[in-house]
Amino acid sequence: MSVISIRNLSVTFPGDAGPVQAVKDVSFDLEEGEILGIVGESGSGKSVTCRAMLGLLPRRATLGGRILHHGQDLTQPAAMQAARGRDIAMIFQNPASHLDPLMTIGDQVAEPLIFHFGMSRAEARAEALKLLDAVQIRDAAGRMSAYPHQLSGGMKQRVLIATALACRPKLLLADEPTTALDVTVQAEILALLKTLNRERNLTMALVSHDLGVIAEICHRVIVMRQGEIVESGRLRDLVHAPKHDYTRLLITSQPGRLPQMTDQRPDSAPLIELRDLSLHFPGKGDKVVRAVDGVSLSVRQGECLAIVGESGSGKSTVARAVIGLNAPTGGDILYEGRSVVGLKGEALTAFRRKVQMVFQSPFDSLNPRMSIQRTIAEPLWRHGLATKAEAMDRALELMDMVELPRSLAGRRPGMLSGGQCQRVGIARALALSPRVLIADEVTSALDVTIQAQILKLLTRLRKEQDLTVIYISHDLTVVRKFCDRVAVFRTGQLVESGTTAEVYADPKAAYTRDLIAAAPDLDQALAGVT
Amino acid sequence: MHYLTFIGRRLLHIVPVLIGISLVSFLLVMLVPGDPVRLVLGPRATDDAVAAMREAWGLDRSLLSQYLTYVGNVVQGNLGDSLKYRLPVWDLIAQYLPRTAFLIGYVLAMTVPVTVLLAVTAARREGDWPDQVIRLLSVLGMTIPVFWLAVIFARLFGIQLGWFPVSGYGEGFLGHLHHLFLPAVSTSLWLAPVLTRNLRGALVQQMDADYVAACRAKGLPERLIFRRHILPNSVLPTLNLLGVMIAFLIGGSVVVEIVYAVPGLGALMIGAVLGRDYFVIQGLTLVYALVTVLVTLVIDLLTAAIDPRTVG
Amino acid sequence: MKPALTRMLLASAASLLFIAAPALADKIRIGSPYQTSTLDPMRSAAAGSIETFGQLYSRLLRIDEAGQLAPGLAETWEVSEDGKIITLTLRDAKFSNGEPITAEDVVFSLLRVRDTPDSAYPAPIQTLDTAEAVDASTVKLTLKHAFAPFLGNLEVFNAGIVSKADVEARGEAAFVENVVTSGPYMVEAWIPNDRLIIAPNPNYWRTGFPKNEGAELIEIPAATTRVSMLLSGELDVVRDVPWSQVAEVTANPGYAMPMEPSTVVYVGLLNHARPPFDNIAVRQAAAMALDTAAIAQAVTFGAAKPANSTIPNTLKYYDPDLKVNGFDPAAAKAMIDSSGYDGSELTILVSESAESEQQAVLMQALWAQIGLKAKIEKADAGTFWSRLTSGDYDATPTWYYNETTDPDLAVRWALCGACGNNAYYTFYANPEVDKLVEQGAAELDETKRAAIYAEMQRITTTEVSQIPIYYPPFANAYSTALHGLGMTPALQWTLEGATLDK
Amino acid sequence: MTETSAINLPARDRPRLKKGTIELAIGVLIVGAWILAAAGAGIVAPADPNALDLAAVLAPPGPAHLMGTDNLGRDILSRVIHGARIDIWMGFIGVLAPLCIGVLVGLVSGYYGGMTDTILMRLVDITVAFPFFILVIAIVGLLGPGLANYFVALGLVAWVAYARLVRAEVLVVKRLEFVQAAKALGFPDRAILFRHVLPNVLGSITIYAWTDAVMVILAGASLGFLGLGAQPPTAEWGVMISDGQPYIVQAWWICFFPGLAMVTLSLGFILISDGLSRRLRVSQ
Repeated sequence: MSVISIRNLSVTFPGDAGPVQAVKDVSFDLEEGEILGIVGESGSGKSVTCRAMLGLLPRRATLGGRILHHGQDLTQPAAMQAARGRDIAMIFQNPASHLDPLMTIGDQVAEPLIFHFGMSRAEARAEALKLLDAVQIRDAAGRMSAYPHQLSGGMKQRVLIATALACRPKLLLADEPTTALDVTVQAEILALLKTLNRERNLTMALVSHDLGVIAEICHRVIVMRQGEIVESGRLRDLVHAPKHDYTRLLITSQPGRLPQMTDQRPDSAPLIELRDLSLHFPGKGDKVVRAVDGVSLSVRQGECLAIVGESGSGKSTVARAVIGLNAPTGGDILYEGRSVVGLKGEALTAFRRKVQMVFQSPFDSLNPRMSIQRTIAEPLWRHGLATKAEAMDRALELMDMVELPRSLAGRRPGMLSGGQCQRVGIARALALSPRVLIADEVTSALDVTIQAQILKLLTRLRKEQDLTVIYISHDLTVVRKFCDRVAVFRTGQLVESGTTAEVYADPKAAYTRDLIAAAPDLDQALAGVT
Repeated sequence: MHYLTFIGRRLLHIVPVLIGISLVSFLLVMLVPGDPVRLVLGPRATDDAVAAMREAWGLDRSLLSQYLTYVGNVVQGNLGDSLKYRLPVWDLIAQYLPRTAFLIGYVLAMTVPVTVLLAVTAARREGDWPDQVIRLLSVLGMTIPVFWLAVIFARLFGIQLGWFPVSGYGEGFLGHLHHLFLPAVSTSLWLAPVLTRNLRGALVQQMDADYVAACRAKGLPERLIFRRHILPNSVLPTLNLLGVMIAFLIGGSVVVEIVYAVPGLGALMIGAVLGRDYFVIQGLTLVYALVTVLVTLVIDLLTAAIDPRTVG
Repeated sequence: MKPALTRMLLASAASLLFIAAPALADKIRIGSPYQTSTLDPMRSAAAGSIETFGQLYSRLLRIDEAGQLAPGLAETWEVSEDGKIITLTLRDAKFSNGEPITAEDVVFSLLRVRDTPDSAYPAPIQTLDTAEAVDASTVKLTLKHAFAPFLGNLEVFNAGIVSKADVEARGEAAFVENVVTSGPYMVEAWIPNDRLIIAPNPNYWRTGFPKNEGAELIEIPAATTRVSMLLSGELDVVRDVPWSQVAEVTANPGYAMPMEPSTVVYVGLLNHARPPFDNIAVRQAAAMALDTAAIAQAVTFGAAKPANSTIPNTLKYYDPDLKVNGFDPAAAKAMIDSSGYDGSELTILVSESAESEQQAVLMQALWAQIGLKAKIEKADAGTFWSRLTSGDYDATPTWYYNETTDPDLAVRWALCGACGNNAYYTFYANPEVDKLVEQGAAELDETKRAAIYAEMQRITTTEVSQIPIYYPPFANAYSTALHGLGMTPALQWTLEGATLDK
Repeated sequence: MTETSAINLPARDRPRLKKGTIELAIGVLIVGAWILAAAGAGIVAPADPNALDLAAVLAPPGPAHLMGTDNLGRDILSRVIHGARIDIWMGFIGVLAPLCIGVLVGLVSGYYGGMTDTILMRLVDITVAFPFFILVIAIVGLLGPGLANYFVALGLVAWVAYARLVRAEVLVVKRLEFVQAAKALGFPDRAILFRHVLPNVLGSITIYAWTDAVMVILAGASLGFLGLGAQPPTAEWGVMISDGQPYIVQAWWICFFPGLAMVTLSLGFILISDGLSRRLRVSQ
């Protein structure tokens, strides 16, 4: 019996250049007790479809088709108002912004109970406490009067889940619920969702860009692209016999299925050495935040070293210290055997030409008010390596190198896709012909298909330019394919390091084992779930 | 506990500000041309008389020595005597502070409910005609000079219709309300639009916030979401602006004080500035600054009470 | 319990609302732009305070309704043959605190004005040599030399009698709280920068006066507000109705504007100390370029009379027939062209009053027609006075008034280069005029005096010590419910004789 | 700005409605018309704004004088048109001077932080503690009336708002990766501040500046009312309104038309500000 039936759903937004159809004629059913995965890249309409099911689209959107739930058409406001919160609930990608910052979490969880079931505040709070327990929040009683900003990301997502479950809904819509979370937390949340599905017979729709995540818990999957469903069916069938080209591309782009891109050079000399490096910052009150604490590590000439860890592990801070954006509070950083800590003036400028960085966010890492050609050219003339005109010419060559069409030269970042922006970032970093390239989560904001392309590009450039790469990532599957050696960080400390093959084959630290286990992987999931 | 440390920190913060203010207010007055003595003694005063008075008041001493005397007195709570009235500055200020405070209180009592009503109406019907009308009115309200409006109001409601007095402070609470009605309305007509625009903007922005979508997903009705979630979150920036505006009004009320002949602190300040009554200017700027700092403090504390994130 | 509490709260709230107002209903409410800045008659010579002093402190003599000198605190007086000794006999009068007013008080009050270093205006009694209390009710004043205007000067605002005992005991505080007065009124409340409330002095020597319950002297700087308050019934009297609103007020049957003559004269001061106005030809051209009739018409709508002499037209010995440097733009242009004026721009300094500003604008336009280029610089009162006194200006339209109808103080202030104020800070200095000033003061014969002052007017007007513009009346508006209130040329309200219909 | 993850469309596809276009268009039209009138005042105005005609004082609006004449017989229409020069100039300089100071302070303070920030922000605290209008009155009152001194006062006082605004924005922008990238690339601070940070904080400053211009003009008019305004015979709207007040019954046109001019120009400014903010989706 289907809990919800979508019939010919279409969603249109008014846009600068006429209306934009975000969802086109989409139909599917959700059967009771199943977990349906909806997968697709950004802009595929998967989130819009999900939000439409709960009437959460902006007012300017126009809706076509029907959403049937127990004989009621939810495109009608009255029917929707009756169903949402009670029968259908939803959790969101960014738990931080989906909680009211001014209200205690106890009250937020209790709120739907008061409204839908007419409970008193005390009753509702008692129930809320049970719910918080049910979503495995430690010290739930103590957390009742906490405010959202006092909780971690994973905790917030659990609170949102508790709120969604408050009225015992039949259907839970989950819109990228783990994308903003660390892998280990992601694994826990996914496990929680799975438990809820099993124990409460809760029907779910899980929207995600990550097939690995879908594979962990979903029974059935819909693949969306450009507002349309391109393919649907059981995941196993889909993976083994994709019918649509796009599905095929999606599957081959899965990190686990990427070709091995490592380039082992075990005997090269160390290029960069971290010696007992510490970065401590003053925190709230008298506390000290030990962002990096006594780390010793060396990066060898020509290798690709991965620095892996979850948020707060200090992996980005280390990278920023290497490049001189953060000053160490202890220890030393050596480049070719010479300390680069506290460099100033000419020496610093010279060092910066040697070590460059590519950043995480494709859009934020480019000045939105500067054309990409200027962006790429700027380092050249600012460092006095070329005149402005020469630099602009050289920028075009660099664009060729990162496979960007020259026709984009005059555009600003806002008019480019994420993948193109990331290529601009790489071209800019390479403009000074550095010897070391630090890549900080460069693919984490990109779709998997684009991620595969960028990794391929980096591999090629690494060979051509003889680059040493420090690759910072939370994604162990990517690291396994791409990096020669790996260093695992946790709360500012180095947990383990070694060649990628060794570490993956035989992780020494428990934490490393947890990380590897938690990483979602399509094939492992398929093997496990069956 | 956190809250107390927060207050303590804010209070400590005030000290250097006050020292800076005393110095600025002193220099402002002393370094500028114009002779207070001539204005006090009247045009017919002889040059000898002028010189004698300058000496008597220590105006011929060095700037530093004058500043030190001034600070010394202020620390003992003595703001000095008015050159013009030969009365303690504090007495003059104490006489007018309640009037200005009452006027501002009146203005706020008039403005805040109207602001909330208009902003909420506009935000809830964003883009519809009530929103358009409210936005247009608020733009108009912001562009009309207060003194012009005041003159017209005095003519219309005071003389033609005879509904309200055009001057004075009145006697007793009701008398104050009656006499200050026109000044308060004239000020409100300018203040309400400023606040309404701000609050409406915040409401509209918050209505798109993610937590609102989450509330809708919980199935809460719009009215409840608005009252319990959107409004508290939107009020913060407007509260801040209100603080700025109160501080502005303490001095900015001078125009209505003059048009409606309700001498308050503003009128005292104008008189002192034009009369070069040094010690009154200094005393007033200090008091103004102190009030501003206190208003800001109160607003900060209110903000902290509403928003747990501020205290940390 | 609860209702009782509520009732109690309500009752206390109500009592707060209706705190009994002091009974001000019967007071005459006078609105004026001028402020009372002090209650000490010695301390100020500025308009506002001047009016106040007159109501609080009796002088030895007073000006009666006909404008003649009449007995004040002094019942009789005698002047010696040579004019140097004046003996006055005091009447039996009391201060507001019930203490008798004695010759000691008189001597103390006069010498205080003359001798205190920062006394605002000692000029009127500068010729006083000694003052002596012969007995409790007889005062003997000895002058340095014969001085015709002296008796008149004893009526001036700062010659009011204060209590010696009280002032010596309390010092400046004597003029702040519980002020002891000798005039028709005493202080009920003084709210600086707002108003002075006065009540009848029960011990006032003129029996039957004051005829009213007192007055509120309310300070209202904004002219339109004063008029609005009058029209809405919040004032009974308004001082300085803007000329533009005179028609509006007089059109209303409830108000009268008698346009009492004043001793005010508007003059264009010229700075003789620097070019171009150090050149008499330029000054004369500047004077002849000004169409004073048109200026009077435009600014005062014809209320003021164009001026022909350097002194006010209400003063004794004013010469109405003097006709020099009359309006003649063609001649003025010719004079400018041949004067050697280099065409450089001059500065018209103006204080922030609408009337002066308009005069400045007209002055600028009329001068432009003869090729005299000027720019206007507006300054607030503080800056205006420091620039004026230091001679940092070329021309400025401004005004002065005279405390008495005798021209002595006026010419010392405005024309005399050797009397301490550089001829109203024009730096005009003609030794002949200076000599005439002293002669006029010492001369006791009326006809001879008249000739001296006529000569003085002729010389200064011809030499353009300053440009006379117009003689305005007082633009005071009175409610028709008021009777007997007016303003004397010496800026004194005839308040004690006024009555207010209920 | 709160982080909104509303719908996962790439930025360029996010439905950016041309909200605010109408406001912007009307605003630009009004302000443009005034600027044109001001620029061509010599041609547009029918008469010399300062030419006196004592034979035609207080003439009501009519064919000879479309907006009537004032008490000195000056043509109001010409004075209003020439007044546009003064008032637009006033709005322009009155905003630009504090804007430049404020932006500089805000940039330096926000970007460098630390001791520089502490000192500058303490200075801001002190300036803020003086009520704005009072300080302007004090400075203008003490230095003497006139536009120049008004600008001095604004420059001394009004920069604070810009400094705070810019600092707050810089604190956000400087964490953005493109600024980090510029640092990592070894660009000099000046280049980072002016080429990378500044252009990205200009949006909200522009929006504020347009509204601020209205404040500047209105506060200037109030100064005129208090006798501290432009020097006579300058045709400045605020002074014209305040000089015309006594004639409000006898000759309403003297203060009505300059008042209307001030309201329309301000309206134009605010509409531009509104339109911009709605287009850039920044709240006021």
